[in-house]
Amino acid sequence: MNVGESFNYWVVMILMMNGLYILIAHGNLIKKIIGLTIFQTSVFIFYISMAKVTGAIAPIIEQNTEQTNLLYSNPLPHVLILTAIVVGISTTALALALVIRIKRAYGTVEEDEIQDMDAHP
Amino acid sequence: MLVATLIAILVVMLLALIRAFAGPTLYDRILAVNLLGTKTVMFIAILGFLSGRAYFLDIAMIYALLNFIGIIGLLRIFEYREAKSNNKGSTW
Amino acid sequence: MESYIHIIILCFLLLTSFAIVRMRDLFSIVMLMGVYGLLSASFFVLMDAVDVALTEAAVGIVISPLLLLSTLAATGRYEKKKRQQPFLALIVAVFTGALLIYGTLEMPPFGSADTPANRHVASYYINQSYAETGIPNLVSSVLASYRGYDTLGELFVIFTAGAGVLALLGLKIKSPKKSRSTVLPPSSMSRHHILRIVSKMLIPLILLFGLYVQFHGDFGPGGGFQAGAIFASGMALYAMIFGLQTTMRVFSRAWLEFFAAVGLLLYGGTGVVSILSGKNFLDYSVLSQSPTDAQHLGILLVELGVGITVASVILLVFMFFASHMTKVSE
Amino acid sequence: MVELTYALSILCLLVGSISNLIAGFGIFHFPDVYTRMHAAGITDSFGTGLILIGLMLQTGWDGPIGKLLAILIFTLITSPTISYVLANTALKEQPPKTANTTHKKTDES
Repeated sequence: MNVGESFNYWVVMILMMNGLYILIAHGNLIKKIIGLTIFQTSVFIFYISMAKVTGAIAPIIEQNTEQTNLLYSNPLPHVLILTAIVVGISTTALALALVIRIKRAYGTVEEDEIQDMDAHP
Repeated sequence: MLVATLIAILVVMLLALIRAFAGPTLYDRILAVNLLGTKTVMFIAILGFLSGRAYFLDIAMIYALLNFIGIIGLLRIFEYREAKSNNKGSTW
Repeated sequence: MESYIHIIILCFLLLTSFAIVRMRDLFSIVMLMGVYGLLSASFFVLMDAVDVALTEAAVGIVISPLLLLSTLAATGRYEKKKRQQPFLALIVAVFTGALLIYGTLEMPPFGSADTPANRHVASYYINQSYAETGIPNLVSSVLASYRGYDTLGELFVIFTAGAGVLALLGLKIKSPKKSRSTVLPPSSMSRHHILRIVSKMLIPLILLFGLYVQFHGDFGPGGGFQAGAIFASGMALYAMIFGLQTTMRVFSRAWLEFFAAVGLLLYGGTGVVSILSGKNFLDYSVLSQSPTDAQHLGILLVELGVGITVASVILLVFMFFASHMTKVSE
Repeated sequence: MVELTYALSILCLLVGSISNLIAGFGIFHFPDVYTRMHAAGITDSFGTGLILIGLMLQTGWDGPIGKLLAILIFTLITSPTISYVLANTALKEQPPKTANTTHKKTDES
């Protein structure tokens, strides 16, 4: 089995699990958001990897060329991920705004301290 | 020759990446990130050259500019931190 | 040789992500997030996704680290050590990862042309859309024409997220002084004269490049999302060097809120025009006599709407985070 | 003439690659921030410039020479500026290390 055939997918899965690990194991809310961002980016890499066709060029039609039968990569995942990146940063900004509010209300951004405060008000 | 240059740039990127991980100070890291940024610009320019697609150069150009903004942003926050520790406050 | 470069970049990405897991200094982690954005953008270039690479560059290198850093200024730099060792999390992550990797064994090999993802609608786009819309950049035409509803929905999400940030951080950004002659308090970056002059030279170029990406997006890599993100990055540089107050003389909060709505209304309005002319929502064929001209005009308007909304929402969010930092320091 | 240009571009690329490698080695090997900055700052601008000039020589006049020139100018402006601001900021927080001082434990956890 050729390693190059699914190396991308393995890397995506490992990145995703790194994100998941940060999300579960770390108590700091900002670190959790960073974990979420890593998770998100791994999904982007997954989609873009699926769109790649070996020997193809970017999906911009070449007008002044004599070559026919140019191969183009699949444009649809590019469209989906293009919008997903900007939506991702907006939702990250929303999450960070929530963290700032939590800091203002509780004085900390560590998960277990917040839970302690909720348990013993 | 272009491929050899590409390999040299990838090696430099690896070295800069190691420096960015190792630190030890924040300034080392910023220096490494900056080097990595300029090397990425080179990398993409040469890559566009190898594949003969001129629009890669558009991307390389915007990377050069965005890299500058990113580094200035990092440094700006340090200045802010410093101003805060001097209790002077800071104005944006 | 060329088919192995992306493997090297992916290995760099893996190294970066492991370093991020290990570190506790959040400032360094944010810096590595910038590296992560840069490397994933390079990977997108290698995968021929040039439009995605432009967006990821602006968002991953500039905007995401800036927002994270402004939050860090409010919340503190170091992560505290957890009391117990998170073995359970490690087991969960390794187990899930093993299952997912087992799943990838059934995936079609990387780069093959006849996978399910590449067979259905994509071949239609590649073969037909240039004849139907006359726009060489397939990503632009699919984004704004074939999947116009989808993009409208995404734009609503961005707008709503911006409104949410405004609601959560409901501070007043201090409005600039009325009289022009008032000497503004200098930003602490302003003592670097070299930096000021270089930025004065570069900022117009960045904004110009943003406009180029916006309007050249039909023919080369570009479009509304990329242009919005690049434009907002340029203005963020201006705010960092010359101070938030000075920036708000150019783009005040009210104007930015107005523009965020205007972009969305431009997009929706294009759809309403086509309804009023008796066609479906966002059917551009009513805009002109010849079908390709109509598609051109429709895509131009829609991309413009996207660009305006994205730029103003990102800039607004950035300004709120920045002014929050100022408030904390007082 | 064409061969001369080609040979010149090969030379530029070669020297550029070597100076890039020197920058990488310097940033990897040198002991503190200022020496690293010294290694990276000079060779970085030099190597980048040479590689871009080598690429320009290979494209010729009908290639995308304007864009390469723009990248060259941007890099030559931004890279020294960043070095300057970085050194300036670092100098205020942490004095340079000399041969006799021991390296203080810096702001790392």
